[in-house]
Amino acid sequence: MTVSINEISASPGFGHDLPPHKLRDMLRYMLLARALDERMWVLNRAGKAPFVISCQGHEAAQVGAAFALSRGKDFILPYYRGLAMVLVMGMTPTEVMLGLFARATDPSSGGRQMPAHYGCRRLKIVTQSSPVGTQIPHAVGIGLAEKIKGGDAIAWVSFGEGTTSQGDFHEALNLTAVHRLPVIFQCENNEYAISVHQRQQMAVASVADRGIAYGIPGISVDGTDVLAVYEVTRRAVERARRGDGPTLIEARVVRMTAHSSDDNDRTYRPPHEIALVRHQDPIVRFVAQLREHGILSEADEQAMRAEVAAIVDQATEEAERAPMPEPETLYDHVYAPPRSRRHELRGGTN
Amino acid sequence: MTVSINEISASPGFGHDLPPHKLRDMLRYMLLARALDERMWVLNRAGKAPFVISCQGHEAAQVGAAFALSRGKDFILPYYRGLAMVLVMGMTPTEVMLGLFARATDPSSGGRQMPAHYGCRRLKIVTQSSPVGTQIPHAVGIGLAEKIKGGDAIAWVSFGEGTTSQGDFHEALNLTAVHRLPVIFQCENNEYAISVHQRQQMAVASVADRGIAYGIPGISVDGTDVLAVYEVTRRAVERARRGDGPTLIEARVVRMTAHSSDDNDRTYRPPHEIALVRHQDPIVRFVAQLREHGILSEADEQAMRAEVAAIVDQATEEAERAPMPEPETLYDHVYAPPRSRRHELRGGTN
Amino acid sequence: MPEMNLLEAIRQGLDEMMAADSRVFIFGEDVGKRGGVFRVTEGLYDKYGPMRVIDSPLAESVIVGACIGAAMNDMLPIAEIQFADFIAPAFNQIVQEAARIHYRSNGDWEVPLVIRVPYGGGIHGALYHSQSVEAFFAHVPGLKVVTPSTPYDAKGLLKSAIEDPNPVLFLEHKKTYRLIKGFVPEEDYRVPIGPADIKRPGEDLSVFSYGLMLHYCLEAAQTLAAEGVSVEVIDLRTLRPLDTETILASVRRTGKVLIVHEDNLFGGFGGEVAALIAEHAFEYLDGPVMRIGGPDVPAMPFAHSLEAAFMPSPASIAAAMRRLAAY
Amino acid sequence: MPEMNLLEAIRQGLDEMMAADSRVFIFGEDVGKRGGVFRVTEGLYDKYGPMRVIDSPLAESVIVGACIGAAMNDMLPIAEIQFADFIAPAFNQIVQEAARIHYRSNGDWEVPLVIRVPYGGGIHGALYHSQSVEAFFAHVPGLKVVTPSTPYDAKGLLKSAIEDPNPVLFLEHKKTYRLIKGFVPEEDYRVPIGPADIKRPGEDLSVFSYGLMLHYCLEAAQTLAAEGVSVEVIDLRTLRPLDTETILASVRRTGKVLIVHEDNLFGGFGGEVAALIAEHAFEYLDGPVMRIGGPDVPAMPFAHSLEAAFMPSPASIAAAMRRLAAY
Ligand SMILES: Cc1ncc(C[n+]2csc(CCOP(=O)(O)OP(=O)(O)O)c2C)c(N)n1
Ligand SMILES: Cc1ncc(C[n+]2csc(CCOP(=O)(O)OP(=O)(O)O)c2C)c(N)n1
Ligand SMILES: [Mg+2]
Ligand SMILES: [Mg+2]
Repeated sequence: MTVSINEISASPGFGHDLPPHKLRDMLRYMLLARALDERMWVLNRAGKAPFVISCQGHEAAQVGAAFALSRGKDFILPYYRGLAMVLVMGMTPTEVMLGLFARATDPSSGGRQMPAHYGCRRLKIVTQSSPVGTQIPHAVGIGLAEKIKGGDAIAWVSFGEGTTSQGDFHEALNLTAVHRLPVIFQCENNEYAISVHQRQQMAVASVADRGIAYGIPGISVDGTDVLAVYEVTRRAVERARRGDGPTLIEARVVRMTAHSSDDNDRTYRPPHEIALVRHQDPIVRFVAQLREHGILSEADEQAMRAEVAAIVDQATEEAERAPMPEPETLYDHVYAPPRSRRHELRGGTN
Repeated sequence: MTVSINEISASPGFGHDLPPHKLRDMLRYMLLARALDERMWVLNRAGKAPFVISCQGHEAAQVGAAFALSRGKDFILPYYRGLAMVLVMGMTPTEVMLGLFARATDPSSGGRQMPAHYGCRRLKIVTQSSPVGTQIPHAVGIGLAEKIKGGDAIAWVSFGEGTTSQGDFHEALNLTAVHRLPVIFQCENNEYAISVHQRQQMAVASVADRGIAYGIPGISVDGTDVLAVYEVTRRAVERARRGDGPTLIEARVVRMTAHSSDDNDRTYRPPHEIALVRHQDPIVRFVAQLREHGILSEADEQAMRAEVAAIVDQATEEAERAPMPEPETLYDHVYAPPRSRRHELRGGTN
Repeated sequence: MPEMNLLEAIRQGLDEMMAADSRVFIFGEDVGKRGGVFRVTEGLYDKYGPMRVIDSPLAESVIVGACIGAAMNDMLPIAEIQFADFIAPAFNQIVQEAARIHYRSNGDWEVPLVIRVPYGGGIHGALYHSQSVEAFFAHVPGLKVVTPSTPYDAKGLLKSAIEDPNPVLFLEHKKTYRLIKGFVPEEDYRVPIGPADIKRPGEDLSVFSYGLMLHYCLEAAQTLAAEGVSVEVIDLRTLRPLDTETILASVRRTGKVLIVHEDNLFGGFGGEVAALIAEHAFEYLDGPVMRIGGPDVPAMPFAHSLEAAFMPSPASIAAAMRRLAAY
Repeated sequence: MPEMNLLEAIRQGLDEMMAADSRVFIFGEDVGKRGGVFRVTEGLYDKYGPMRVIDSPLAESVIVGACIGAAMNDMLPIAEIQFADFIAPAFNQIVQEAARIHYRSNGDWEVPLVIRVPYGGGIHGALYHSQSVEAFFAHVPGLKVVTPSTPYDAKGLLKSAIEDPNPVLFLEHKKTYRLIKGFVPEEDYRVPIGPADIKRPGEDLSVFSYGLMLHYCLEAAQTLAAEGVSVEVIDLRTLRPLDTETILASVRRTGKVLIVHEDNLFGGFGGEVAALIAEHAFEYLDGPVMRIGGPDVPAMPFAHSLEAAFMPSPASIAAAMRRLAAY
């Protein structure tokens, strides 16, 4: 059931069904995510942002997937490296920076959570926590609800390869398979869980192999190839909407930074590997592809980079100016009030 | 990696390396387990035993495995259907009945646990609880300790197919594979978890398929064929002692009774299936095989059954006569006392 | 008003809510054809079908986790944990997820989830089918914890729990299922989550309890009445949010306190009740704040002799009442 | 006597015990080459190798579960849970297995297991890297729960924990790791599990605390001393089994009680301490049994403004002391 990337690459011409402006849009989101992420590290080094955890190296895996999903309709449960995903889904750079600075108007948590714990009900980005893997059962429950209601939204959930060691991963995939629920599981395999290499994490070469245990198709794809990820996700989306059930996608990515700003990966990662990672940059790769196919001129690229830099500047400034949460708000939202939007019974005789 | 039973049956002549007296011994344990189990139901109906949970239909899977293990050396973690396994490992019928009656001298728990929660340190039967699946990580830890110490004991652990849905199953198998630990996982698949059929439990046909997710060989075997189970377990034991790591064995068995004496399986099991189960009795099958190969005469069988019946009578009487735990003992053994056998530091300079 | 036992009252509550709102569904082990191992959901599978009364795989973490997801996708899920003893695998999903989602999203997301949990002992369930788990969860902000002890309260609180936009742990004492009977109105009603209930008014001492022990306390109060001591018995009913006002008001009147639960004493829920009283009604106290709880052993053993030694009894409760009255 | 911080004292304790007994090994996430995310195990991987300092998969249930198994196969495992907030997936293995194995086997099996757990906030860790979890586990018979607050105690208690034949939850407050320094003897010593420690003797009121808050209490006591109030500060050190005698003896002397912890108040550990006092030292009380705890919100937020609002402070503790002294 494991489908290799070669098979995917053998599909229709470059860009699949995507017109050139969409392809450029993809690149734009990748550049935006990267620029925001890099800025966060700068702010961290400058003592302005206490914590950063990166998307760098994962952008293609997320943008590729995002372009195959239906924004505002499908539910997204992206783990803490999901910056590029939430940008495509509609979170603004300013909103992202409000989270970094823990401002009152941070849409994810109002400054309550660490940065990169995304959530926004309006955008169907489901609130994320820190304990890894807990979001996977939530995605399954969203799919179950959809099946009960007869809807056709999909739940897309992401997590690292280390997280597949958690029991919740197993329980969730198993349940999804039993009911053929519309869920897409994207494992972003960057070979490390903080300092623990995949070899210490599992005895299989590919997370996609884990699908077989549940009767779920497992597909391993080069996650630095945005179009390959787009294509496998598009097929998974089709499958899910048809009612044929879930897909497990392993996107092989690179972690281009330390685990987080609290980590120092030179204590466990060989220097040559750290050097190598730079050569697997998904953005460099996509730029080259677009250039080669005449979809992106040098001038286009420069303009795009300039635009993105300006956006990041503006987002940073806006977010820095925003107010901190008031201390008294500590006590807000412990419980949802009765008679909230979910309260009234619907239908029936009561 | 899934090996079907056909391949196993293609191995050396009947009985493999087992001499006739061992084969008869196997049958004897199966008959003993069955007779004890049946007596428990009689005692339950008579109001003398408040709770029974059966091994009936699982005897071959356990006796086959037990004969491939090294008694007193290997660690056994048998779930609540493991009566035949613990008998082979040295628990006496009287001891089993002491557990049924919750007597003070019950070796498993002194009457503290429900019947069939076996344990006995002397016999290396590791104490079992009711939450399903928790024993699987323990088996892995025993294997890990063995590897650290450089020993060559094996941990054998059993559980039902329903239990493979638990996160602990997944986490345990994964860890075992990473370190190639000497553990044998025996899933006794009787197609039901109380009332929930395997179809509702998982979307795969065989639990053996789950091995692939970890890089563990998964073998499905007819668990009503004692010799087939013996042979796959023997190979798994060899593999583990060689240091090649774990094996996942699915023994396909039948649940010949309701889930327990608190259950009524006619509420969820079709009548024809209940009728059919009787025809898959592993004991009937093994008797026929032994008869066919001239290893067991009709008289042998009669004698064996008579012997077993007498043992069960005696065990029941002895156990019934044994005293109940004294109420004050409620407070014993909450904590192990300091300076117990594990207390003294070993080696080193301290 | 028909009389029924506590189990039937819960079943009726489930049935009426499922009929009233198509978003309500039940998810748990053996809840379908089998109708649950205690028969609480009996008949609902036939009535509402396999997509609203769903047999889950044997995996408590995903039972709760999937219900959280469904709740965030506009459903009103009811998770059943087969025995309280088996809720531990779902601890992460309940405590770190269900309880914190509303808070961590700054009020953006809600988890309208009910987790039904049969708990408690005295039913010969041994170490792993007798446990009380309320202390673990009543400590967790973001959760509500409900412990009905009569059929009327059980049905009324269940409906409130299903309508509540927050995660509610609904604890059903197994021994009360068939033992405790009472009248339940034909018409629709609610018992609100929060308020305690004075099950027996009295003047000399205040006794706080819930679940099975509430009934033992009532029995003991009856005994004491014959001895001329007037005992007020208050059913806490909801442990979180706790009705501190009713508790303190009673203590201010009687000046003497006994708290009773089946769960082991040390670190149990009674400590919180005692602490609130010792801080906020200190000046009214005429005697030590007494507690009765299960013994501090890991769990309730199987053997009759040991189980009996574990369970607080109407007699041991009456004895404590007497000591307190005499203080 | 060398001075060191609490983290170094723990590391030294681990090192010496590993050197002393080949059965001791460490199992947890990133404990190997990385030396743990807090660097507690730094250097041990190089010294003892990959079979005694083992990087586990990212799976807390099997971290604890496998250590239980290893403990039953004659080893002395030390499990590390990376943050207390992530102990929830292991709740089942800790509470239902580790804590109950000795009891359920009628004393036949033992689980000599230490679970090291960095906990607590004030380190800008947000909702999921700041939690206190002691109340959940101190309620569980069969477990021991230890909360050292000084380098001396940390090292001495760690050694006792490793030698204890029972499962011990060893809670290390993250903010004390580098903040709290103290002298630690060169020679081998133990601090026994159980006894509380009077960290500052006093006459007017008794304050009970542990972990980071203990230090805030000492600071506040210092302030009060300048105001002429003599505060006794007792470090509980072990929460289970609790040193009830030392607690009650102090209360009998001072008649006034303040209990302080960082964990949220309702259902927190302080309730048990207050309840014990309100029952067993009632006659000696000269004022309400006061408690200070974290606010009852799901967890400690990230924003500085909110984190500061959450944490009890030396000032808020001193204020409570003043009120109590004036009572
Ligand atoms: C339950 C739990 N345990 C431990 C942690 C600490 N932790 C945070 S991220 C991480 C590694 C995650 O690795 P992986 O799943 O591969 O994702 P990656 O960061 O590599 O993208 C760990 C151990 C956690 N957040 N949750
Ligand atoms: C964690 C947990 N959840 C629920 C139960 C209740 N329960 C006891 S046995 C059982 C079914 C087990 O099925 P399976 O693993 O297939 O074993 P079988 O009884 O069929 O041999 C259930 C749900 C339990 N013991 N533990
Ligand atoms: Mg990773
Ligand atoms: Mg089964």
